[in-house]
Amino acid sequence: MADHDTAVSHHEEHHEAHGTGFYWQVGGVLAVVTAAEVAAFVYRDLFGHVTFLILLFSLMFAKGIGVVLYFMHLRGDARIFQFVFIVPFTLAVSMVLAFLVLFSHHVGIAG
Amino acid sequence: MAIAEQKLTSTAPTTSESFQWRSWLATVDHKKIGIIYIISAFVFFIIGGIEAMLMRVQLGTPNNTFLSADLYNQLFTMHATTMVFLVVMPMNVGIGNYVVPLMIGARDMAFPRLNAFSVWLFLGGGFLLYLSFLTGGATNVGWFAYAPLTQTQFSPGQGVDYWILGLGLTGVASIAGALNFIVTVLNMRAPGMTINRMPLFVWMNLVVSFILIFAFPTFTVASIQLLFDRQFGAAFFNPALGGDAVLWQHLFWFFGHPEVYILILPVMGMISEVLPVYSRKPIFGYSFVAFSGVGIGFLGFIVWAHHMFGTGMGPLANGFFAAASMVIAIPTGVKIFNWIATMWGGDVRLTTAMLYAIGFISMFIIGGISGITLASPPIDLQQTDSYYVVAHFHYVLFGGSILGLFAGAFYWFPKMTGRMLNEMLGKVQFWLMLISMNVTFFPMHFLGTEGMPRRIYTYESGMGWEMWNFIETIGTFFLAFSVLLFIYNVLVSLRSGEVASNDPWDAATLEWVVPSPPPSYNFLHIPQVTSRRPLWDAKYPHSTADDHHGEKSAPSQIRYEYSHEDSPGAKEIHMPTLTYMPMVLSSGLTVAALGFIYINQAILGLPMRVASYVFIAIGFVMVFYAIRGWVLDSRRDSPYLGHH
Amino acid sequence: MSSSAGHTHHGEAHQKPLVGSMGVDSRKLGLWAFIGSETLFFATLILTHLIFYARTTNTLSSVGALELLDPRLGYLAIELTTVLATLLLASSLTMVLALAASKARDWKRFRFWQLATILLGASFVGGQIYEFIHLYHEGLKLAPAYEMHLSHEAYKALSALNIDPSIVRLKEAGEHATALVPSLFGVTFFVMTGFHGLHVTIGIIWLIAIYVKVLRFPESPENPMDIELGGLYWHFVDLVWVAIFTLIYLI
Amino acid sequence: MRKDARQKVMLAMVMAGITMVLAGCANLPATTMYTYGDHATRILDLLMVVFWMAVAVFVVVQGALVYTVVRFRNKQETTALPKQIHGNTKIEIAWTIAPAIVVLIIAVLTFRTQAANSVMPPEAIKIRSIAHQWWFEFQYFNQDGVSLSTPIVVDEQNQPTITTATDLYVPVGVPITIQLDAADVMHNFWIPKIAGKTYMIPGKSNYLTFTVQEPGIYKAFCAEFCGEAHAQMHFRLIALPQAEYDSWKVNVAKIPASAAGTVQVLGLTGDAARGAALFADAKKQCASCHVIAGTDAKGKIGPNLTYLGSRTALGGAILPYSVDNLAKWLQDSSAIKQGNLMGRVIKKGTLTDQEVADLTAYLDSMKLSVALPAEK
Repeated sequence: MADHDTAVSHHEEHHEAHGTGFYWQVGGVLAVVTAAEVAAFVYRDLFGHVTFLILLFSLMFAKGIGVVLYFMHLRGDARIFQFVFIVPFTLAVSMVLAFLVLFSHHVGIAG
Repeated sequence: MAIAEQKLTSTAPTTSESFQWRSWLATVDHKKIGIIYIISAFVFFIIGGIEAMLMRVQLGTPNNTFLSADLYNQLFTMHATTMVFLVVMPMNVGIGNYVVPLMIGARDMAFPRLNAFSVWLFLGGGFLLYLSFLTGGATNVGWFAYAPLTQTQFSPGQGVDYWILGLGLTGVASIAGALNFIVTVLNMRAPGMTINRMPLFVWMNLVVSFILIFAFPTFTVASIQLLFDRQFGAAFFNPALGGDAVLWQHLFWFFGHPEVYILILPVMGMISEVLPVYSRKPIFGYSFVAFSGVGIGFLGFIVWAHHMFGTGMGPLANGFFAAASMVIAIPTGVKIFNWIATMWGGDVRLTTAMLYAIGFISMFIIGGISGITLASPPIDLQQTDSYYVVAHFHYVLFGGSILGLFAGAFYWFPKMTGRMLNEMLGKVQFWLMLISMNVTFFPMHFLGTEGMPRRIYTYESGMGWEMWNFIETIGTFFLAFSVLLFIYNVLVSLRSGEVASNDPWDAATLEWVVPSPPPSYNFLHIPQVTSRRPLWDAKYPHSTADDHHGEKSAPSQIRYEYSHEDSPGAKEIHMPTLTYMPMVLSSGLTVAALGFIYINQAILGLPMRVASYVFIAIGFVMVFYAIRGWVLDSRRDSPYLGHH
Repeated sequence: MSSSAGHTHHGEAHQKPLVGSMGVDSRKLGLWAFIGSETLFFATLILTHLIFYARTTNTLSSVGALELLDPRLGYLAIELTTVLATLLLASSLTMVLALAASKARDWKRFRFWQLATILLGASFVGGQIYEFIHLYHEGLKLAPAYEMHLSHEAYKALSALNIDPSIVRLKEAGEHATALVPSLFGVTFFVMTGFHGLHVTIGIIWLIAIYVKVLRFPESPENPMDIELGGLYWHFVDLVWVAIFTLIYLI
Repeated sequence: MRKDARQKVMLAMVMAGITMVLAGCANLPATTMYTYGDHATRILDLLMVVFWMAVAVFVVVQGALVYTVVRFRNKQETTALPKQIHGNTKIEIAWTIAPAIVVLIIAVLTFRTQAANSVMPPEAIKIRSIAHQWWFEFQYFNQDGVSLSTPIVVDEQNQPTITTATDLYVPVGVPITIQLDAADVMHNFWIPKIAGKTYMIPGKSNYLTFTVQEPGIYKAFCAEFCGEAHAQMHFRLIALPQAEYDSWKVNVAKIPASAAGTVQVLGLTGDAARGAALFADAKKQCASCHVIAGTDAKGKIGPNLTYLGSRTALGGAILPYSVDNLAKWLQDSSAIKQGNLMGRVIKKGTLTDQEVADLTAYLDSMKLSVALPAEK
């Protein structure tokens, strides 16, 4: 936490002012990724299940990262915002994984 | 002269001549809001205590018929719900509300209206929870409400729905409050009050606020899903229809375990403030104490299933959660050792607050040790759901949280009211409470190892449980008496207690710079902080030798402020105006929630449902009216538009 | 939403209003923290859905009926969803353009993009309501079982498997054959997407409020921050849909 | 005053420590400190190690606390400031490592006990227990031997050979695996002297394996709150020598001899034959909830009443078995056990005293000759 003090010097509206053209580019990329996702879904028989999952997950994360970094301007914004978002996000992902493991199979012994 | 002014500006409801309802119902002052939290939490403490005594009377003798089974089940469920959600949490929030902005040199919380909204919504939730006693029985399924007992076919009636929506409201209130604390602590600190100079109480409030906003959503979702099960025929937690009973346990405890740290960490923060002051030394190992708090907060999220060793997760999963749980012993131990080391070599003054702080450590050691045995799955399989676990959490929650809160009460009462509590009475109360709590709770360890299951409303004679149960019941009466002593002490001291100066304890932190009680704007001049103990260093410029990290700092520029509402310059300080909107908003939500409880109760027939729709409609009208007014108010106060 | 006493904080010293000891805007910090909390809210909803969906598919594949009765392939129209996802994504773009316009104090352009965002959001909600009604008539309800209409071949194939009726109950009424499958798919799907839709709706109301306010007080210096806050929340709602779209509709 | 009060507290705590040990030494009906099953014994062994480590930690830390307070408390109001020490990293690291070592030891011991307690030998005798609100049902099968991959499934092919309630009969000295199921809500299976708890979860099967080391009758409870009468949901574990268990298993599977004989109860003479007729009478509703082997009573809601005469306890093991208690139960069961299902149908006065006496005679007439061991 202490290192966030370095953010004290930070000031608002300091993330590099993107031109509207840049946002259009990001939007275009996100649209392409979405198209790719749908395409992957339509032709999912072409690849093995695992490949399909890996592909879709990476595409999903690419999209999410695009939105968070450039539309929500987390990139280059105050470090405290990154902390306040990334920590719960990591927690949420770990929680989902932990639950999926715990519920994948009921062992049946209290041990 | 200062004293005369303090009388004028006293905000204590019972002493202030200039008491008007509006100044409380429409307040956005963090100090008044804190006092509302504290008083209502204390009232709930009395109620929860009465519930506990009724239960103890029932268990005092075998085959007792003082209470019916169903009433007993309602009582133990509401006792736990009350003590967790309506006593310890709001008491922490209340004291934090009052003290944190003062400690960091701020004039209010970051969002004063949101703060008022939280307190009124918390009261709305408490109101719903207790309304259920009058509307056909409170919830009787235990405070962790294991599925599928909560399904309508096993729990007909609305008790569980009241519980869900009541806790839903308090949950929203807590999250709003936590967001407020996070922003306040991070963004409202006085110049020079860097993160690693914050008082440890502030630190712990920050940690707890993060735990809270990360842990509560899981419970919110689970209880919404349960509401859908009961009201709209979903089956999330109903195995008969393909749901999963264990899923509820995982979701509940993923919230429920961090919740216990929400209950204890702020109190640990209070202890870390009280011990140094009465030892006249700085806290030992500031950063270790702070970061062990962070560590406990983090670990709290990966140990939830140690409440569920018996559900058949298998030795591997149990082993993981056991190991993670045991690791918590390390940061906890570090805290305890540092507290002892803080007193070591100090000038220890055994005031009542100090006695309570020491009592906290002593009792918490016992609760922590019994926690270790419970963290070991095999041992847990014998001890869980027995009175042993009841003993354990009463040692951490009563011996821990409650004793710590009394330490905080005796420590900050002068600041809040301008009067000192009676020390003599306080000490008598301390020893009475310490001894009677041990008489009440320690035998529960024996009962647990002797096989007495928890949550039983009666037991047959000849099990060998009679003696201890009887002793415990006696103990509760002494416990209750010690609480009565405290009430008497408060009432007397408010009238005729010794008048408190700004800094009656020779303390170190900023809340003791301002008058007792402080004016609405707290600080006439925002202090410039240069060290961890701004006030102390100002008082003892030469005692700052061996400062942390060897950083030799010039003493903070602190002036005692004998200021009050009409001090010169006070008029220039722009504070947000009174508004009823937060209260209207909370009431609206409460009314709507009351409507939702009956929204789909086919058994109750059409009239009830129509009534529920009407309630929901009224509620939402109030909500929208309040939001509109709120927005307009905040515009009126908007800093951008300059002062008016 | 709520006002801030932050400005009183640095009292005499005239500093940038609302910028506190973290060097950031208090409301923005609060909103980010709230978004962090919401992340766990939706994670829990999604996780519940995944657990129960996996359970359904396990049962179905154990009786060899997965291809015929997989609720996702049986109900969710990927075309519609793709359109919805695109709408929300586009609304994110228009939102950020509106913000850029407001920072450039070009209120005409701002009004255009803000309006576009609101309309796109509204059409998303409309599409979702259409989807819900459609699914409901198809036989997917807020109930622990779904009823799937079967083609004649599918019905023959299923009855050939002679599955235990406690797992899948087959019905044939004249032309129409249906399979009743006990499953929480409908329950988890409606609750999860419903709560997302609720968030979108709140977002729309918020954006409208901002639009009106900016219309009335174009010169108010706090407009950019108000817009940025509404935008942050809006992007987060879009972010949730990015996850739901992939995890629930595609995988 | 402070000083001796503090000594009192210290004394009280030492006393408490001692009494805890003493309390452990008393062999009470349900204590976990006197064990007769391998599962519970392993747990007790582990607990004892942890307990003494805990006592050591308690004495050290509590002692350090009290010593510090006593030694450094301000005697006369001195104003001299104590040395302002802010910390010492070496010490901090030391007392971070110390508790780490302690918990490491406990963790290793824990894992060993877990491993031992999770073994399910394939040759174990397999019994199924189903928890109901608020009583325990037990089913025995021909197929013994169990592995996690083969849970008992009751269907046309596989019907239990024996179905009983409240009394769980097992042989001594051989491993037994109980398959734990629940019919309605969540329950928890606990025989304190034999084994730790395991949840009984509707929709999921759990397994508990233990070996009883001594013949005896052991008290057991439902440990998870399960509704109104949770407090009165008990059962008895009856551990017999192998030979007696085998003969019990053979005899209890037989159909009871046709009802005959009388008993004196409520000052009346109950006649078993009349009772049998009453039990079969549809208007009396007994048969709609209960099973009695060899009769048309096929209700599955309540416990199986075959050979009720040789049960050791009634009503979820809250009344010791006797014709008087049986009559009391039939007269007004909800007075004895609030909320129990039968009480909602057979209320006070539903049956005349004569009918109660006859039914008592009938149910009591179904007896087996079992040499019951002593209560442990």
